[in-house]
Amino acid sequence: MNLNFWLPLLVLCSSLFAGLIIFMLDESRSRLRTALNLFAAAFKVVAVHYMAYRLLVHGEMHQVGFSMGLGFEFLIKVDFLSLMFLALSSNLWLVTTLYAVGYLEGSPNRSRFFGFFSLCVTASTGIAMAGNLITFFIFYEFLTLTTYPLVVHRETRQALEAGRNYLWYTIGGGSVLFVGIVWLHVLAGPFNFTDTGVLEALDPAHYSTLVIIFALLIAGLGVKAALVPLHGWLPVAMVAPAPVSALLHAVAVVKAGAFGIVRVVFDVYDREFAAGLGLLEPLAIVAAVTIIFGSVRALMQTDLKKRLAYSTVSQVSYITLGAAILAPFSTVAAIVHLVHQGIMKITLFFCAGNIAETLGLHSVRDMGGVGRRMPVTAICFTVAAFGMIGVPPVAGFVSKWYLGLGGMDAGLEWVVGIMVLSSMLNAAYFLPVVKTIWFKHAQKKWRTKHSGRFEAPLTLLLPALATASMSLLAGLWAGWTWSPLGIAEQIAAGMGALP
Amino acid sequence: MALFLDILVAFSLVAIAWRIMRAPGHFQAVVLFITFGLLLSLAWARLNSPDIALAEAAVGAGLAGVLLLDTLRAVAQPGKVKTGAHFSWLLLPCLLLAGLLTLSIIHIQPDSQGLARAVEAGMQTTSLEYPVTAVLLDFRGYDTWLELGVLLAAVLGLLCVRRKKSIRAPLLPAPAEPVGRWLISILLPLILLVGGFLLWLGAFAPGGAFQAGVVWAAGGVLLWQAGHPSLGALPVSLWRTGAVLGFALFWLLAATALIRNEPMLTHPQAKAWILAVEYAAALSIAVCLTSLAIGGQKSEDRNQKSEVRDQRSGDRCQITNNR
Amino acid sequence: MHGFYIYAITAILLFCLGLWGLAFHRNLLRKIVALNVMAGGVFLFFISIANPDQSGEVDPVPQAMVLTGIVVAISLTAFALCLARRIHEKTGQNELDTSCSIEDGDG
Amino acid sequence: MESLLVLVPLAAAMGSFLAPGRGIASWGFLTSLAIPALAAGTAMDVYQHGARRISLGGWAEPLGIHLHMDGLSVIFLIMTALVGALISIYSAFFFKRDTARHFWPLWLLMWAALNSLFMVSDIFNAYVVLELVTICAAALAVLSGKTESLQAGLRYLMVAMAGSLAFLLGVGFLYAETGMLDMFMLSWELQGGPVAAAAFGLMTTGLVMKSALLPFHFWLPPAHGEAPAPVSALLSALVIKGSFFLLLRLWVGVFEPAGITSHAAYVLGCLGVLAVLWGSYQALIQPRLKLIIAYSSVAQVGYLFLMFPLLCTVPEAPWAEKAWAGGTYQAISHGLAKAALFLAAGNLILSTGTDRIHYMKNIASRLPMTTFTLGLAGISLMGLPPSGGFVAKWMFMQAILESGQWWWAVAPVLGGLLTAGYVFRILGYAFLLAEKEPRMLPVPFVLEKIPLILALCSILIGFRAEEIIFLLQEHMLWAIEVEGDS
Repeated sequence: MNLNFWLPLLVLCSSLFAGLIIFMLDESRSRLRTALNLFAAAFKVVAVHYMAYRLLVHGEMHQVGFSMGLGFEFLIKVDFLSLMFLALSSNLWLVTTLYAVGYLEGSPNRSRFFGFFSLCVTASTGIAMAGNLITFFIFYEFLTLTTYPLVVHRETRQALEAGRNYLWYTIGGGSVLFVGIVWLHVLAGPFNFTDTGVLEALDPAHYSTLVIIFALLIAGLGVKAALVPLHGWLPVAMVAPAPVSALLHAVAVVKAGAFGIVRVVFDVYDREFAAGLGLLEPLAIVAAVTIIFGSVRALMQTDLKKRLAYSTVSQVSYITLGAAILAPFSTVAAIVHLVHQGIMKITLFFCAGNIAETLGLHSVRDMGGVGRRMPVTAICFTVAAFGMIGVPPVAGFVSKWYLGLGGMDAGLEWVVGIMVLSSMLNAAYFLPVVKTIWFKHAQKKWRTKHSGRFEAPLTLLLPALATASMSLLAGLWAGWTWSPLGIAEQIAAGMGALP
Repeated sequence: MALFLDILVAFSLVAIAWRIMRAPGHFQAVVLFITFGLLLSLAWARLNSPDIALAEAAVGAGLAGVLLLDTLRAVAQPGKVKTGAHFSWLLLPCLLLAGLLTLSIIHIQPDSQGLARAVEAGMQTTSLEYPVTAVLLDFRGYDTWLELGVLLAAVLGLLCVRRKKSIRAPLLPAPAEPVGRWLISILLPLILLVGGFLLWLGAFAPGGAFQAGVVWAAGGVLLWQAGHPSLGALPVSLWRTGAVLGFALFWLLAATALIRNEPMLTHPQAKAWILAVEYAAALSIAVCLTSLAIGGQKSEDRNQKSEVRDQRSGDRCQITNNR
Repeated sequence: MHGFYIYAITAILLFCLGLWGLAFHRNLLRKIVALNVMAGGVFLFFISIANPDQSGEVDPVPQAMVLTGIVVAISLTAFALCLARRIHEKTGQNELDTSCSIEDGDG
Repeated sequence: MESLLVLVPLAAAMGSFLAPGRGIASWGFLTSLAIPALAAGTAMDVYQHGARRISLGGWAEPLGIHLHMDGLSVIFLIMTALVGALISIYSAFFFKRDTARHFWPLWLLMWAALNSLFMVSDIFNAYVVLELVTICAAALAVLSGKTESLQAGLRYLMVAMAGSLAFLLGVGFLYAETGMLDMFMLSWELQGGPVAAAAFGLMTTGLVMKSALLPFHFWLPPAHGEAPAPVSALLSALVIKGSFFLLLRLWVGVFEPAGITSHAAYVLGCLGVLAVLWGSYQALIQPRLKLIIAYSSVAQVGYLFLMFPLLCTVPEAPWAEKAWAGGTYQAISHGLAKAALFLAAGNLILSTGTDRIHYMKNIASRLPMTTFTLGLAGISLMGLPPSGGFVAKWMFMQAILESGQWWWAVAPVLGGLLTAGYVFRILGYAFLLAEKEPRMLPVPFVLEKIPLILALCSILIGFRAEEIIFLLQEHMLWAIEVEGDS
């Protein structure tokens, strides 16, 4: 058995088959479903880590592919960048599944929910491992389709409205992306992702076309990455259940868009070539605008989940910004923030979901006294919020630090200004929440549903705790070789960005 | 003189066609159409195509006329004649089209021999002596086979619309005057004879399965019009077999070739084979055309009750089993 | 020689008149008659090319095709007339109801 | 082998006509078992040995009629076999006995005619076969006996008859010009010129009428929308493809070598784009599921016509392969997906008694399998990956951009968006909670699974394009030497 061939397939199929089997399960068999789900998720984590071990330590290349004729090739290939995203999505899938099991207990249509949930993870796994743009696009659209039933899961008019909104944005973006990808293939022929880009060899007469194609690609990916002005679907989609929001924001949808931008800039165009075409600066500006805009809008929200949503708009654009600055440190920042943003944001959503589920609180103003009633949740929330603001030693600090360094390196001082401004805004909308939670008293009686030994069901509590500690550890042990930062540095070095 | 005659026929054809389109009354239009059919067969006689002239006279003028008149009687709306025409301006584009097509007709070189040479060469091999019949039954037998299929499909469609199991013609009451019966007793044997003669003729001269079938079908229609009980007494299975016989023999011809590992429809050039197929085809054509002519009737016998039931259930196709 | 052009052009005129009649009439019976006039035109065209110089020699292939065509035409005509009658029985009309919104029926 | 593709359904048609007893559906079952095997055998044969012809009756060109099998015909044959067999099984459980008696002979006759049409080589034979398909299709369309369906059926019949007559007149013109009827011979013989152009115009118009391209699309939605579900599926998935196939054959095989296609190709392309936009827009505003699906057929047929400007304007175009692949994939995946959609709609009607989408609330929980089918087939229609529709769209888009005729890109891009609009309009209702629980009957097992299988097929063909593309590449039209074969 050739593991280099089978391992990526196993990683992909673990969640795919889990999803398909779950669809066929009867609604009432919740134990079996949970067991299956957790088993698949755990299996995936193990497989991904084993694959990471083989790749990082032994340098084995994992690759599966078949040609469909006429330059249409399906290719799954694991490189360092894939590995980052894979590790993120597999780990977070495990915790989110656990969380969702607790969150949705007793609600209807769970087979459907978990089925699509697994498919959704399959899609993001596929995005991570895609070896060329075609494969990437296949999984990218697959992701769109599998998240729709999750967004409309509650089956209310509002949810359907959000679902429709989501679809128009993403399918529209998908079409633009599609045109861009096909056009690129017409110009350059079939190609795979490589660390050095593939387009430099083209006839310079095509360069102006390449600029247009770049715009199309970024516009298509920017919808999912919620770049302003394409972010409109994200806050609306907050009607979905909390685990879905967590998934959307941290692992799957938004991250897929950002990951795609990173892929396009690094592995298709190559940063230096793109800079030569004058493409990076506009991208950086769009990202910067998004960062500030998202933060300002977050400041104006009173609903906690909405505030988190706008915060995502802002935070994900750090990745884009990092990719758009031609400096080694910002490259590292872009890659490492893929992971850091994921674990911090998912913690925040877990906590928000916990509070909403246990105490029925949604608005920021009502959160007084939560710290005393639910101390663990509140601590997790605080850690993640500090991370978002960029307080050391939480993970978020590392990303921001590198981003700022990169800006300085590239001679773009305004980037540092943006960092500072954004951090201040982050503080302005996160600190009041933290303050309310810890230092205000409850204003009205809580509608508690839960009465157990702990402040909330363990299935809701443990995931939050796990991700919060991850974000802390990722910051504390940033210097370790196999920490997210360490791997990001290796990737950057592989691209020739770092010595 | 010949040219003059041609021009006269051509002009009358166009004039009648124009009148058919413009006639205010439907009956008038149908009668004009029958005239049109007769004139067309005249044109074909002029063009040395007696087979076609015969067929057109029998079908285009005869059978189609009967069908149209019959339908007209059934759908007549007493007291109101509504022409209900619209889009008269479309005449202009249609004439434009005619002009364009005429322009290209000018460019046709009328000395092309078509496939006449190839047919002549083929006549050496085939066992039939008359070229048209040879083309129909041998060289292009596949077309004729599928044409029988079209005929069968039309009958099937008719049954489907009428929701009948078979054509059990609603027998009209016998004509009051004895003249009708007398006519039948004279005409019917004659019709049978003429049809048989045409069929026999087809092997070496103008005539053949189709013409014979049409003549027999005319006999069938006559029987029905006269209210003769014989058609109603025909067993359903016999009727079905008759309708499908020609088609089935062709199938057999095609299939046996496969057994001999030859291309479909290849057959030993024995006259008996071909004649058997031709006679069966004539019978099937007669049965199918008779069915088409009389099967469109609204059922008035005991089938009607079942038809009503069929309609009610037919509106929603439902499942009978596997619940 | 001239006979060929006379009949071929006549055939075209019949075809186009029939086409016009098909669009022009609302009455189903008249539409079906128009279709038959069209068919007559087409068949006339075939026969005129079978016999371009009106000598004795006739190409048998177009003749055979026309015979086949006549059977096909009468089959379709009979079926169409049957449908028209059925529609008349159901609606009392001899026209296709264009205003009848296809949206109303269920199923 | 290929002769059996015609002989078997014809035998079954006669059998079901002569013995319309209780076991009438077994004729259909037997045929559905035999035909896919035969089609696969023929496909293997062509795949290994290249295109081939057989002379019916042993009469060689130019006198006899031939059956011609190449990559294109084999692909359509397989599609017909697959879709036809699955719909047959569905129908066996769907129709009551007194309807089945009328359904089976007509459908089996039509199946034989379709198979024959996909192997056609003689233009007059093509006319006869087309008429056989037409009359069977019209008769099947009125199977329910409702007034609307009768009217729709008659309208279809008349349009199709007019189209056939135009086609037949075109045959006459070709015969007058060349004295040939065999397409294979014509492709060598035919030169340009006014007569050929007249034939070209007449035949194209006639076939376009039958394929329901935009200005002639008016007959399609009522005819397909009012027929019983399996019949709608057959009409939409297979019957339109028949005349389209013939059109493609004639254009690429006969008229393109004669050099008279280039301007008309742009016209057909424009009509195709308009059909995509108009059909999709109409589908967006229809209140009934079956009408949505029927208008979607109008739109999807439009995509097929993009093949013509891509294939028939520049001789030996380097992007021709991709246009071929795009068009064929579109035809196949549309056939599969549309059949799945109509059958799923039929299940909905069985269950709820209506197909008005306002009454379709909450079917996602009540009929999850049917909803899933609608979704899967919708994905293929939208051209989203991974599906056959996606491969089609991809190939089309590549051919479009490579050819520099970028304006055609409107159709796949905008059309895809509009398709997403109506597909998710259906699914949106499916997910909506009903105020009061609607009364729903359970749908039998087989009826629920068949559309699902069809929808899955339309997705799965997206994963394996190589063989199909190989069939098209290596054995494109007329890719055999002249030989006195048989």
